[in-house]
Amino acid sequence: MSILVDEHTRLLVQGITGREGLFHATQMQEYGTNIVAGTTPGKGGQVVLGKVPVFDTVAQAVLETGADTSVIYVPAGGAPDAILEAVDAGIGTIFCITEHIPVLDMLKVVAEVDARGVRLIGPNCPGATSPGKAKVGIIPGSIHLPGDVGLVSRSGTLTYEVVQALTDAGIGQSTCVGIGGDPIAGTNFTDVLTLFREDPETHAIVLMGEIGGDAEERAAAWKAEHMPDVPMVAFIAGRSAPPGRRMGHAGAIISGSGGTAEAKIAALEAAGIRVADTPSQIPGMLREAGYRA
Amino acid sequence: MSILVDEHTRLLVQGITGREGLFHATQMQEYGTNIVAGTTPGKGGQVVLGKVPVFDTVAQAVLETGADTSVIYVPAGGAPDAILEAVDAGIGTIFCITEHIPVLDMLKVVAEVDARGVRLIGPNCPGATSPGKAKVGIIPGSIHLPGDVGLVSRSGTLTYEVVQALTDAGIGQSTCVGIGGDPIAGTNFTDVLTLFREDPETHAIVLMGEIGGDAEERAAAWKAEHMPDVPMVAFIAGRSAPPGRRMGHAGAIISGSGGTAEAKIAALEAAGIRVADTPSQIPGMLREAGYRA
Amino acid sequence: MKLQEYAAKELLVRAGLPVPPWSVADTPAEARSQAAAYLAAGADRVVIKAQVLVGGRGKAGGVKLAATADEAEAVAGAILGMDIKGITVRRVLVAPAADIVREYYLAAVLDRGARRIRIMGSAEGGVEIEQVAEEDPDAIVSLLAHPHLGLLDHQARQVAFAMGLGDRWKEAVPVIRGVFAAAIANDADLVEINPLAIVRSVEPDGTVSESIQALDAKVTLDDSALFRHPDLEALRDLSEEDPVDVEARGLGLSFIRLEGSIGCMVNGAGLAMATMDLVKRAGGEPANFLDIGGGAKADKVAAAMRLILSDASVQVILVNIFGGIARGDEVARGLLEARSQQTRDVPMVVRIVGTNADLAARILDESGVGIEAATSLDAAVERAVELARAAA
Amino acid sequence: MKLQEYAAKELLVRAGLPVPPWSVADTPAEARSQAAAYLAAGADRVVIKAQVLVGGRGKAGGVKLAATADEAEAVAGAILGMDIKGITVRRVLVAPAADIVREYYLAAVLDRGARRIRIMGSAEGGVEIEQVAEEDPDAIVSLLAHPHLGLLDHQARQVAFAMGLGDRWKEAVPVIRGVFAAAIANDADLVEINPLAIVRSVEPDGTVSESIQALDAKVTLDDSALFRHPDLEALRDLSEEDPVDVEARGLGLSFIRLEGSIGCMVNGAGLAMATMDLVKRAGGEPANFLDIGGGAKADKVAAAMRLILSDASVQVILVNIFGGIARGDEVARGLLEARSQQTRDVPMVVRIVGTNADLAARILDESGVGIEAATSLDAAVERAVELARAAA
Repeated sequence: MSILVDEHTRLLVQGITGREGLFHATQMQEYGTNIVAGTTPGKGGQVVLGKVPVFDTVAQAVLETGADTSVIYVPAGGAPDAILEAVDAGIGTIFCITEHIPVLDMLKVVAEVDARGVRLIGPNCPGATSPGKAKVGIIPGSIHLPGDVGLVSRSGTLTYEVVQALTDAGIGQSTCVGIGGDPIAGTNFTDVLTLFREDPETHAIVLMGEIGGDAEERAAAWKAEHMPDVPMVAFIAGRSAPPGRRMGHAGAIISGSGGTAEAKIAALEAAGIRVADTPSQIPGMLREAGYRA
Repeated sequence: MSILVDEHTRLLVQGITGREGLFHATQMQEYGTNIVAGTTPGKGGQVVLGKVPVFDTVAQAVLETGADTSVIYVPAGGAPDAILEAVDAGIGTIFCITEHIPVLDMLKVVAEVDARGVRLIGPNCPGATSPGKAKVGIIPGSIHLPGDVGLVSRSGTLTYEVVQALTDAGIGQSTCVGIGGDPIAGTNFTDVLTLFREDPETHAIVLMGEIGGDAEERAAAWKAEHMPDVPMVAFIAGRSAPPGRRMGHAGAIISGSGGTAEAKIAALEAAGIRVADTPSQIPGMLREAGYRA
Repeated sequence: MKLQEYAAKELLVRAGLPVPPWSVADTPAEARSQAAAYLAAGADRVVIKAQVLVGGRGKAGGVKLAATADEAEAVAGAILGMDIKGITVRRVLVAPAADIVREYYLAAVLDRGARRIRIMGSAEGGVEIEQVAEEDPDAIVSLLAHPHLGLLDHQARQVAFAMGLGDRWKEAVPVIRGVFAAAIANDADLVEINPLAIVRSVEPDGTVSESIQALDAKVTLDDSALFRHPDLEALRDLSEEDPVDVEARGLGLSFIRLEGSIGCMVNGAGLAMATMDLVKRAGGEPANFLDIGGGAKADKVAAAMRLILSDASVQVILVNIFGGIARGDEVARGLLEARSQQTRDVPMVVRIVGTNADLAARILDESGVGIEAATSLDAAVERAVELARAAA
Repeated sequence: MKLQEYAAKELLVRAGLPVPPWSVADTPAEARSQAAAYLAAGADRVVIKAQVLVGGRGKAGGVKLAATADEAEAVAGAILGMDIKGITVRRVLVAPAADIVREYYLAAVLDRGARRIRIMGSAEGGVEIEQVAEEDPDAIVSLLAHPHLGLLDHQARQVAFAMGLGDRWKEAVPVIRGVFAAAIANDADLVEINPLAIVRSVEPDGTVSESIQALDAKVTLDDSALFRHPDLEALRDLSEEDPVDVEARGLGLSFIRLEGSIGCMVNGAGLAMATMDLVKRAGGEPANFLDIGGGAKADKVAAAMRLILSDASVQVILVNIFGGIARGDEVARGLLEARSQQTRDVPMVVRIVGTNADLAARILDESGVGIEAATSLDAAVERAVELARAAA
């Protein structure tokens, strides 16, 4: 098994005829992901990637192809509506890759997404890969190895770094999930940990956090309570960040006493989770935490 | 038993220091209703009706008195907010007596009320009385007789007319509920029938409908399916209304083919429900339908 | 409150919707000069449309084309004063006739069951939507706007594509959103454009272009929300209303004049309708619907009584009050006040029960005025019908 | 984007909030004339406040009172040019000093955990709210606005009463709603008024009145939403920003200048922070934070490189690219372009993995330019630190 995406995923790509959408749709299809449809208003009736039908609306795409998961490559101005379009059409799991969506727009979107019981990952996230089964988003497929370590991260390329480190060490992954670094996101660390706990094929966890907010602290507390025996290693980016300066992600602001790397590391260690100093330490620390591939 | 209100009700009166609020609060208290608090912003700290504390906010009132039900006598401009204030404060059952609330305001309010799992009766409704236990709203207390007939009505004074007819005929009521005649209401006929079905002390039903909308038709179908054996009599006001003219209630518009008295009567009779020509026929028809007090 | 087409179009324009020019004429001469202007500006023909708040004016001969100013004047003369379903036409709309390529239907309407605003669109425009709904329901696309977020962009796109406007969806989407926006901005229960049309126009230089235009409009406003749109009250067409209705509205009474001889004064709309139903069942004809409302005071009752009596065909008055918020004694005092000012001797049957009914009975009794009292609704109705028959 | 006090106050005024008059001075002479005007208009004293985007300016001596124009000029002269936590004061705000009866705290702030806008109020104003939260948490009232319906009237009343503004709640409610409205209207993550104060004023005729006034303001805008507020970009205070930061923003790069000697160019904010962390851990000091973003093209990479090199203290450049959306070959080409224009000889350690990393390696290899390649992040960091040490 795995979480969020797998070989049964019927993927819809929203914005499939755009530059980003088409490039990544190609990559996903090459990885073996089952892309059943794409949408771009006004381009309905086209076929891309050899066999993928394009629809004007998500409702039509779902009706005709049974798509159950969508990934969004729509510019920030249209992305909130694209998420809601997927919700209204009955999509159950939505990945929003788009970055720079205004926070106030996301407040409304997540309220609606939650009310409708839909899973949204992102926005501003790299997506998720269940190695050997499906990849949805923009994580390079080549760095993965199938296995039983679940990875969840707020970052993009830092995720790749760690996946590569795991794969190089011969440690495979069940699913790697990038939840995105925006201040308002559909899915947080705890949500993903909850999914991993239910997955019988995930036997260890790697969590990649960063400064800002308190999602890592909450995840640490939840892990200690709900899955105390699962080996877990974490990493927090931003130890060297000067207080009060933004580091690209809106999420990475240190405000007041909370949200510092020190506070997060302390909370994780208090929950019995080892925190690596460098990504390259993670495979070794996983084994020290009791993980056996 | 009874539905919605009874001797355990801890009632809050919103707008208790206003002319209408104070008049009806007095009537309710005299009937024996347990009024635990009132609210009027800026009048916090006062005491009315001998012992009822007034608060500035519903949140304070609930915190200090444990009110679980509220009745609203706030003018139309402030009534939507008053409903939401009760919802936010954790009130479980809200009666809104206020009339002339704009429809668009109510669309937002009912969406929120539903999302929060709160019961709203009204707006523009006369309230509910469980004879001998409690009365909430504006229905005159003197016309009731405790018993086992449940009454639900879209009208105000027409409700009183029928209650009086039942009482005069020696037929007592478990609970009489006026759901209000506005186009958008918190609770519809079917909702109240569902409550009556769960009430072991309600053994027969009287439903007072009127022209406009299709709530009576839906209630008829529901009754036929879910409580076929319960004696029930209905009345539809507006048989003589000329098509296309409003008759006071915004609800009483005949639009197109639907919503006419004929269509409603046909639907009720098709569901095995007898429809009275006059309010005074109702007690006799209840007995003919198998009701025994 | 229903708006005339010309007022409805004004609201569409305010919401940014494309509506061809129009003007309103109260006389054939006005219609003539307006038509002349449109024809001079390049219109092939003009359309003259009766402004009445009932459906089916086209079939009734209330919509005609004219190719010249003379013809426009003649057509307007024929339509003005025409009776359409009991309404006298007092005003016509004049507009250049559109060169219609295709007709569509588009509306935003309050869905009471769903408790949302519903957007409906169809490629089958220009006919009654009820007929389309019956004959070809699949030809209608219909969806519910979000109660908080409104009509979302993707919903507007979905409607546009389903209406068959896919090849001009970027033009259609603002129109669809505009119809919803017009409903929200004006607290309307209904904003209907039928037909919405693709219209062909030829520029002076011979260029032919096509665009979406709203050629007709129906708008119904929520009366309870008029207080926050004081400007919309000015769009009400008083010319079509009974002056008595206008006066009643001023008094805060809900009053509708009907054809019969039994004046009815009741508190509560449901009880008022039921009272009228009983009158009819007993063989009488109600002269009006009148709900005096909840907390009616004596002066309001007296004013209501004067309204009823202003109708010469009223032969008897039936008062049915079930006191709740309304108090019987207040009503009784109002009746006596009205009676004292009454110039015409009309018998009155009064039934007052509920709050302060005893006091009311005493007041009426002690007055010595010949008011017949009844305790049951059935008896009151029966007596009123009997008196009306006697007077006829 | 953080706004200076004077810009934040401008947004409050636009939202209808009561703010006493103020002006902005860049020189002591300007401050003098502004102060003179306020004093002439009846102010007892004026307050001169350093305009800097860091907290604690009061304790640092950046806020002073003056009773005369001379004194105002002297005080402004002392504050202008002052260094407050590394920021040079280039501008002061001048305002009549308020006669404060009582101070409160009021803010609308994005609550990331709750995913709502939170309204916070307190009768303990004028001090840091974090201190109140720690010492007397019950003194803070805090509630979440509805994501769709916004801050409801009853919520504003609840805040007003809980803040102890019950006896003037009708005045306080619009202020509380206004703070929320200002956050929504401007896409602000934070709108903070501290202190909000009841201020006493004396009219020329001797009448004393009290009213609620916003005496200070902090506003932080959502950078992702600036595109829909083009007017707000004008409120940005460029004088306080590093010109390099300004240039980076123009290029769409996320860049922050720091104190060290190792220039960092990384794709992705998380990886960029992690790279800096590793540099520091290895004993080096990063000279900057730089995220070149997802789809960075060669010309953007070259521009980023020029930015890094514009800092004379940079002794070595560390490039760490994990290709995903970004393609290694594009980055490599950008590096070569930058190298070709480079006037200063700074060693470069480059690690490119992921999408098109092979191609990137070949491009760099074939270029013959002395760029050190590294395959592991740890090795790259170690080498960069080593080179920086050698250069020091």
